[in-house]
Amino acid sequence: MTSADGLFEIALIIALIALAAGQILSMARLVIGPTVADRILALDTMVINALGLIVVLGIYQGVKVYFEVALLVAMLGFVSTVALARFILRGDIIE
Amino acid sequence: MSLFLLVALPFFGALLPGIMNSAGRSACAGVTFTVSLAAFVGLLTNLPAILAGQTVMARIDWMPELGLNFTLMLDGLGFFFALLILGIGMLIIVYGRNYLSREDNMGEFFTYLLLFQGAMVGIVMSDNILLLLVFWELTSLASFLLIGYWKHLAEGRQGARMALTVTGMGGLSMIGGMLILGQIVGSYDLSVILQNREAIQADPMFLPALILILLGCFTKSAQFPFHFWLPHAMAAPTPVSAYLHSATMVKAGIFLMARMWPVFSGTPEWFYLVTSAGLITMVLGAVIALFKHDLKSLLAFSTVSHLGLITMLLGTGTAFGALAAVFHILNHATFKAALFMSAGIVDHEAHTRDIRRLGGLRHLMPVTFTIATVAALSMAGIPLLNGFLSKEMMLEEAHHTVLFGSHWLVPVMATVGSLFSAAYCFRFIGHTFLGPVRDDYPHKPHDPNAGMWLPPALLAVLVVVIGVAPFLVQDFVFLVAKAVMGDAAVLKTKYIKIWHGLTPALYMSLIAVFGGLAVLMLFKPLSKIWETTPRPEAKVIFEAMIAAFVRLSQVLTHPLHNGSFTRYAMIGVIAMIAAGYHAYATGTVAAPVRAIQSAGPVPIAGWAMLVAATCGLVIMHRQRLLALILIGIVGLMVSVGFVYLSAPDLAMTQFTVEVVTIILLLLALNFLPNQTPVESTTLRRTRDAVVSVAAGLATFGLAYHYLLRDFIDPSISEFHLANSYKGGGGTNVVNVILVDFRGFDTFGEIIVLGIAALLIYALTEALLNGPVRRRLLNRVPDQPRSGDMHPMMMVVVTRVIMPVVLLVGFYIFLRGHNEPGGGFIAGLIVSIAVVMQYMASGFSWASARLKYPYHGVIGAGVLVAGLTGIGSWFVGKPFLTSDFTYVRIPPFYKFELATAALFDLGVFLAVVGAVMLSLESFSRLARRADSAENEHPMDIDPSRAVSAEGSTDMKEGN
Amino acid sequence: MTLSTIATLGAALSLLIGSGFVLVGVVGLLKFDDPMTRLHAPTKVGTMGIGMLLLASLLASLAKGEPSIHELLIMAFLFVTAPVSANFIAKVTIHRRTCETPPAPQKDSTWSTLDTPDT
Amino acid sequence: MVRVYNWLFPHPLLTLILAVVWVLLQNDVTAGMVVFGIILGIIIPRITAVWWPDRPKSFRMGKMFTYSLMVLWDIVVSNIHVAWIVITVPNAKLRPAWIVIPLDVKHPEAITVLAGTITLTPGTVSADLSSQGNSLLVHVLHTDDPDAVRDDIKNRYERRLLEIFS
Amino acid sequence: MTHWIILPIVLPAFLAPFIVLAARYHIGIQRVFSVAGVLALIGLAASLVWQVSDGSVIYYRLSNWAAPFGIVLVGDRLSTLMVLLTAVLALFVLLYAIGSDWDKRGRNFHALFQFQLMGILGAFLTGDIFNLFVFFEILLIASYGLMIHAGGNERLRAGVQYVLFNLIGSTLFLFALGALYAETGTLNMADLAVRVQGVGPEETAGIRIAAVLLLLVFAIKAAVVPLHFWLPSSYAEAPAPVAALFAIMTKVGAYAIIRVYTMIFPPELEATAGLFGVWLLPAALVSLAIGMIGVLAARKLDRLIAFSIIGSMGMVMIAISLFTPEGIAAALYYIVHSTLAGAALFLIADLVRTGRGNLDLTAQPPMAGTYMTAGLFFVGAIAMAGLPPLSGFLGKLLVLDASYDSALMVWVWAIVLGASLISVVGFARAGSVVFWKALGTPETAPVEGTQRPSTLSYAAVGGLFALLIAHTVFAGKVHGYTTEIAAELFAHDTYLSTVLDTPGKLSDAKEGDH
Amino acid sequence: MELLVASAIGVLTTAGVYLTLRLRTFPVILGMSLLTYAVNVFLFASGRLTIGAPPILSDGATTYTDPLPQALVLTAIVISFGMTAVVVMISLGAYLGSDDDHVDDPIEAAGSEVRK
Ligand code: NA
Ligand code: NA
Repeated sequence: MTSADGLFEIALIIALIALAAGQILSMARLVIGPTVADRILALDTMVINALGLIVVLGIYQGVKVYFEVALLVAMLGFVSTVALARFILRGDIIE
Repeated sequence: MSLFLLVALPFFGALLPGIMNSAGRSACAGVTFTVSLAAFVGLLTNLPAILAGQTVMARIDWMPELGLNFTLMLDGLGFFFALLILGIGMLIIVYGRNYLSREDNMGEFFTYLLLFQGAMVGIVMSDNILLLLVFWELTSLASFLLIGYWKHLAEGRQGARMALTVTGMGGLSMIGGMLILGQIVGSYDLSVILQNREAIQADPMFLPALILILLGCFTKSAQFPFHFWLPHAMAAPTPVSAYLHSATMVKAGIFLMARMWPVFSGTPEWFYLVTSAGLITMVLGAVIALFKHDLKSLLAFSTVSHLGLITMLLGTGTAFGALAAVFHILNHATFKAALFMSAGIVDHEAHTRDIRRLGGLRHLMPVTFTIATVAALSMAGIPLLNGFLSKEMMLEEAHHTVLFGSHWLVPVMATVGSLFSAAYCFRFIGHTFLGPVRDDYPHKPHDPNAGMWLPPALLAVLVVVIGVAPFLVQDFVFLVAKAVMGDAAVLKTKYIKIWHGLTPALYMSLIAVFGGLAVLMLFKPLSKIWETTPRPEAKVIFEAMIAAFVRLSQVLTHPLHNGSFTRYAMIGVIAMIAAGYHAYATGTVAAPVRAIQSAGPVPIAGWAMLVAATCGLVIMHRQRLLALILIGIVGLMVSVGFVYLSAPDLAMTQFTVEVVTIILLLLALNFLPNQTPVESTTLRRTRDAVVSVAAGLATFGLAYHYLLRDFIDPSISEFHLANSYKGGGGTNVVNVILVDFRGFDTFGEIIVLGIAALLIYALTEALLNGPVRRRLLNRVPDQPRSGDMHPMMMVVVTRVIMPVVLLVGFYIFLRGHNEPGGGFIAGLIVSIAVVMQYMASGFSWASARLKYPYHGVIGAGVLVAGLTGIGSWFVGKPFLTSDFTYVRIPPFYKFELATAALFDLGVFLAVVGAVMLSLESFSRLARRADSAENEHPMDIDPSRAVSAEGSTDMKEGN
Repeated sequence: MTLSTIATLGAALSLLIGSGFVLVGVVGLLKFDDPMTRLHAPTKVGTMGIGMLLLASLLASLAKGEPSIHELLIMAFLFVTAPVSANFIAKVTIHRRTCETPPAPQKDSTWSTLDTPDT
Repeated sequence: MVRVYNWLFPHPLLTLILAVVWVLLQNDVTAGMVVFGIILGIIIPRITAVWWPDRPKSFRMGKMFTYSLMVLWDIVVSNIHVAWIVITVPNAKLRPAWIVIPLDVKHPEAITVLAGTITLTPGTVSADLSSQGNSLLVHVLHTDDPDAVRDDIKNRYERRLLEIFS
Repeated sequence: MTHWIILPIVLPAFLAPFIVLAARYHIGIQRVFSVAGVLALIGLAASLVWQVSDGSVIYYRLSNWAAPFGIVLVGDRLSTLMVLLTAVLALFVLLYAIGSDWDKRGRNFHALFQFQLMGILGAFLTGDIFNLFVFFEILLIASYGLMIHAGGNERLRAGVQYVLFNLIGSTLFLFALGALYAETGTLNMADLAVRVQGVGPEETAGIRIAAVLLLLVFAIKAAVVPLHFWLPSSYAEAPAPVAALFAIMTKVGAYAIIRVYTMIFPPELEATAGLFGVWLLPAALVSLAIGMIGVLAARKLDRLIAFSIIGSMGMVMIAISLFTPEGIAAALYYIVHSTLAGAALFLIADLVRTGRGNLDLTAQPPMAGTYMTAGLFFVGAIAMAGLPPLSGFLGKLLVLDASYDSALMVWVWAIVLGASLISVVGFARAGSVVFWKALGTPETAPVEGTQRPSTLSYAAVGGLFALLIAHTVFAGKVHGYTTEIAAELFAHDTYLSTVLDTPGKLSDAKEGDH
Repeated sequence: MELLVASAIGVLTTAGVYLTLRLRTFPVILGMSLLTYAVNVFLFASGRLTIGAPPILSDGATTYTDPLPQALVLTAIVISFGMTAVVVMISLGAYLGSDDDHVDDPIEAAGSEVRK
């Protein structure tokens, strides 16, 4: 193992911890609120963080097939955010 | 005639009266009579064999494994009873034809009567005790119908139910007794059982069997303390009473005691139980009968009393007692049937049966008077009538019987019983027929037509003939008595004669007759005392008991099944935890064999998130939208967990399902309250929490247990891993399992989805066409609504990414066999892409562009998947057998063509159809009547204003 | 230094930068005291953070000798969808009046979110 | 020939996007993949054509490309800027502001790209559109001079978009 | 390999989407196809029964993978009997639904009906425990649809509870399956039976928990107290033909218990010894008691019948939980009986509803068609209360006889006989109030919407009774057959060897069957 | 790792059961969803836990996680999705008809014929 690999390994672990911490902080915002917009925002942030987490996990575990998962999260993650927001705005999310 | 035919005749005959009903009342009665007559004649054809001392047998196997067979036997006893049943039955039919009025449905009546007749004949001819039980219960049912024949009378309905309840109870306990008996002997055939006296009496189960069977006999024969039902059965039309309570129904219990006499009698248990029950019944019935003012009630209690007499005789267990019993059965049948019919005539003519309103009928109805007097005197035990003969024998037997160590108990009781018996007989004659003619009868009585009096007259003649010339029936009675006793006892003397000399029995008899006269003289004061004496009214007690049982059952049932799902769930969960714990506690646990894998910060953080979101959800579940957000996070964390634990397919599915679920729940929440109010008490919440924690600990323990242990044998999935590529043509083993190894599960799974969608659609339709429609149309939003229904950014972005999403869906679909993905996920992706359009541009705009009938898409999906399965049949392989091949078409790289892909296409279609149909149904509910059909995808579009100056306001019109 | 080493180092750097931005984003999410300002933090910094993480993934696969570019696709999706999410959340804030009331538009009468004929 | 082209490529940009996405998805640039991507790029637009009734008539792809690069650069720069604000500026000293941007672009696509650009560039969020679509409401995280931000947006982004979607 | 055995599953699976696709708006065509499908099912089922009547086992490898790697269908005497019973029941229920126009009162009745059949038949035929779960879900979700068919608020509210309770059940099923797989590493029932033998005495807790959880799942389906609460309201509120069809659903639970606890966890298995004897029989006894007490307590006819179903399942479970060949034979005989009787009673209740508009057990003026309906009710009540001469009585005798050697014999007998009495009283009260008391009640104008039931409705009930009578008359034959089934279940070598020794795709041995 | 997964199952079950015992349909449905998560994870865990070895056959890999439970969980997810949709719809229908979203049906307690 070269020093670059070692560095990379450390960076990976730091990234994972940062992402995990990010999730926890976002969760805190979700719990605190206080407005519903904050909560939706927190969820949205957590989805994107989760995407990051999946990407980094893929690198960390050396598994490429997690790509599809990340792709799906990127592509569809906003749908639930939009749906929740639409619910607040209009009640009917499909009208 | 074959015994089968004999038993079957009344049953098949029972089909006729209903058919003949329209042909007239006489035709109806005629056909019934003919059936009975045919059976009677058929019975008589067996007389020579019976007289020769033979037992006629017939057998058809019914349930040989159980030992329940159609085994019939006709011996003296059976013949005797059959003769009574059919003979008196014919008389009753004639009588009934004349008795019933035009309003009464004669077809129905005679149908029931024949059913009853058949059941009775069946009882007395059964060789198999289980078969006997069948007929036994059938008599209960048929009598229920007969007693309740006048359905408009409350007394009739109550009497019928009471009779059914009491005799039904006896019948059920008899089932127990008979089964025990059969188990002891190893056969349910009477002919075998009767040969096993010693074995039965020595068995420890003898007493239970005896008690259970006697319960059946006592209830049926109205023995104390089950005597109370019989008088209330008098609400039935008189022909029914005359039939059931003289010769048939109530005699069934007596018959059975006689039938089982060889194996039961001679034991102290039998003696004490049967004799004392009979004795008490005899006295009690006689005393009550005296004070009854209703003619039929009087007769009913007299029946109770006489049945007690017979029971007592059987209980003594001596040959002489049995002989007396048999003889009295015969005599009682004759005079009692005649008496009932006479009472019926009086009722029919005078329109009352109340003795207090009668008297002097001797002058108005001489024929009836004669018949009734002969029969009543016989019942009173007056010499030269048949009742005298058997009563003498009874008293003789009583004289010799020592009960509870006392020599005088039985004789004195027997005399008292006879005394009261004489008294009510005299009262029957005196207060009904003698005395001056009154002018206040409800209806002016006169003798009826011959059709009504001939049947009792015939019986009266029998009463006299037997009374005067007992030797005529003596041999027959002996024959029957021998059949009763079998090998259990030997009849020594011939006793049936009118004069025996000055025996104790004669003195007792004299005391009874003159005492009876004296009691009648004192009737008025005695009656006053009787009326003022408080005594339990059986009917009231019975009704109260039943009411109490019903109330008890309601108390047990309704609070328990009170519609509280929360309680049901709670009980269910507790049961699951308890059963699981019991299984665990009674099992063994060895040390773990797998090492714990260490967890880094990421899993711990993920775990913390999951737990936090879950706990947050529990704490804040009352804010429903927030709860949805939190459950979204739980789902997200589970998805990430699946990624971490090497399950990309699961993660993708979980994530996409999560999105669709949130959309779905939001669509529903739109109609539901946004808050959950606080309704449960702290105590209740604490209780729920305790149960929940127990459940959580249980699943935690179970999961942890398995995670640290190995399979007992290597998993079958090793085969899947090894053969997925070779045999399934795919490298994504999960997908190969889904579409190939376990494709059948997937086939089922898409059907579940399809059904879900169909159901949701059907329910939406039902709601939209039902009373809810109005409510939906007038729905007022429960929160302020913003402007801009279809925001521009959303519309533009969704339309841009939709083709791309479709492309990705296609990619995921294609890759599924080798990489994470597959038809299901692709279906969800495509569905979400379409739903995005719905959300962005609205329902009407989007559905105007999506003309696929989702029903069809689901159907097509299921059919495609199914046809792929069937396709394998054509190459001789089982359903869903996959095949695949690699092809090369330049410039493409190697392509895999797999039938599994076709199957997956079916999955894809079904998923798309199902998701879309469901979501569409939900959104259809939300469409209010005034929802404008938007012709543009977005509300605000400055370019429209530029291109077409003027009407740019595309806002919703409300 | 081989290409692989450079890529590895680059990936490590990208990871650190990316996760740094992610952290800054959520810190902003927690720190700011107004819903509208909070909206800035994650939707922006997130793009950069995730972008760098994806770059790291790209470089890492390059380092392993299996070049991969599909990470770009994820980035593209995020770029397209993130503004929509932000737009909707902002609309919610405006609709719920949980922020300072925005000034009136210059050309039109009001903002579309507040343009509610049924209130 | 033109008709054939139009039939094949009702939306050439989309066809291109799809083909590129396909190749990216495969993570493997081979001739086969490209051809297949183009085939899909022809089929899918035909399926989805009903969804875009009023597409902008012209679209300058080259300019869009340079625009994208510029935005990318802006994102990077602003990211650092905003990160700095997040870390250093206390809430009390933060000066958020609403700005109203009167729009000259009229095409929904153009407005959307503008709004998206504004949101993607840290420090600004496009929050709402006016009731007739003629103004864009933008929230700025921290600024002393809202008008300058507005002018910057109009000059730097909207002007270019007007050219792209002409 | 012939495809007979899969046809009962595939046929409705195709028919249902076909009806949805082609005949969504044509009730007449739907009816024709639906009836034709069920007739075909009866034919198929009869042929299956005939094929296994010699004791052989039909076996079908789905996707051609050999057990235990793929899913297999297995037809033995037990499963084919249940298939035949279902198909025959379905015919009369369907005829009733058509005769009474119930199928017109909401969408998709026939499609859901076919799916329901598919689920039930699949559950009987599958040889794979997870596939059993899938078929349970199919039959459940179809039953949800049928239960709320035609809507109405009471029905929907009852439906919510029905669905929710079954969701708990499905969750439990998955827990049980997870535990089972975690312990054994297989899902095929025959393979499970073999592998479970290898559980050593040193660690039995895992397999015991798995076995018990699975039993509870089936007990929910079989409505064993205290897991029966879902039944009364759902059966009472379900449309009559649906409730009648549901009479077979409780039997699915009973079937699964018989199958799993004679084959995988037989009574003689050391690892799971002493697990069910302690409480299953008592629970069954309580079920019988609760059911029949409920009959007495009921204030509406439909709930009365629903409780009688609980009681009859109690009888079935008493016989099963003896876990002796005699007990199983008795249980199977009783299963056939109570399915037919229960179904008929629900249909009769609907005749009453049709005639007088409600099912309250109160005196009301005579209804349209009262005589015919009363007669049918009388027969149905006799059957359900276990009075002679119908098969309920014979079944009761069989159960009592089989329990003679049980340690709880006194309890069994006392409760069976006592419960019979209670049910007799309950049915007599109900019948007397509904049919007899009516004649003493002054006539009023007929309630709006009431009518004389159609001839086809009567014929459907009559058909069920004809079957019941045949079940009585040929009781010896049927019981002989169920005795053979029971013997086969306790000596299941043929089953195991057929399933486990037949090679499939990529098996080492060559395929020998085609 | 095992402890985390097992305790997550336990926590999800606890919350699921608690919400299932609530009085209104919406929380009960949420409770069911949590129970579904719990059981899906449990079923998944029945194949034991493996990190970084997805069941996608590739040339270099020698160990794979157990694919079978994953396939089972997929089936279970799909089925419970259908079930959730159905129960949501039915309870919505029940609510719309009576303006009452209690899961308990107390009318029945009063003797079942009161409900008219
Ligand atoms: Na709401
Ligand atoms: Na920005």
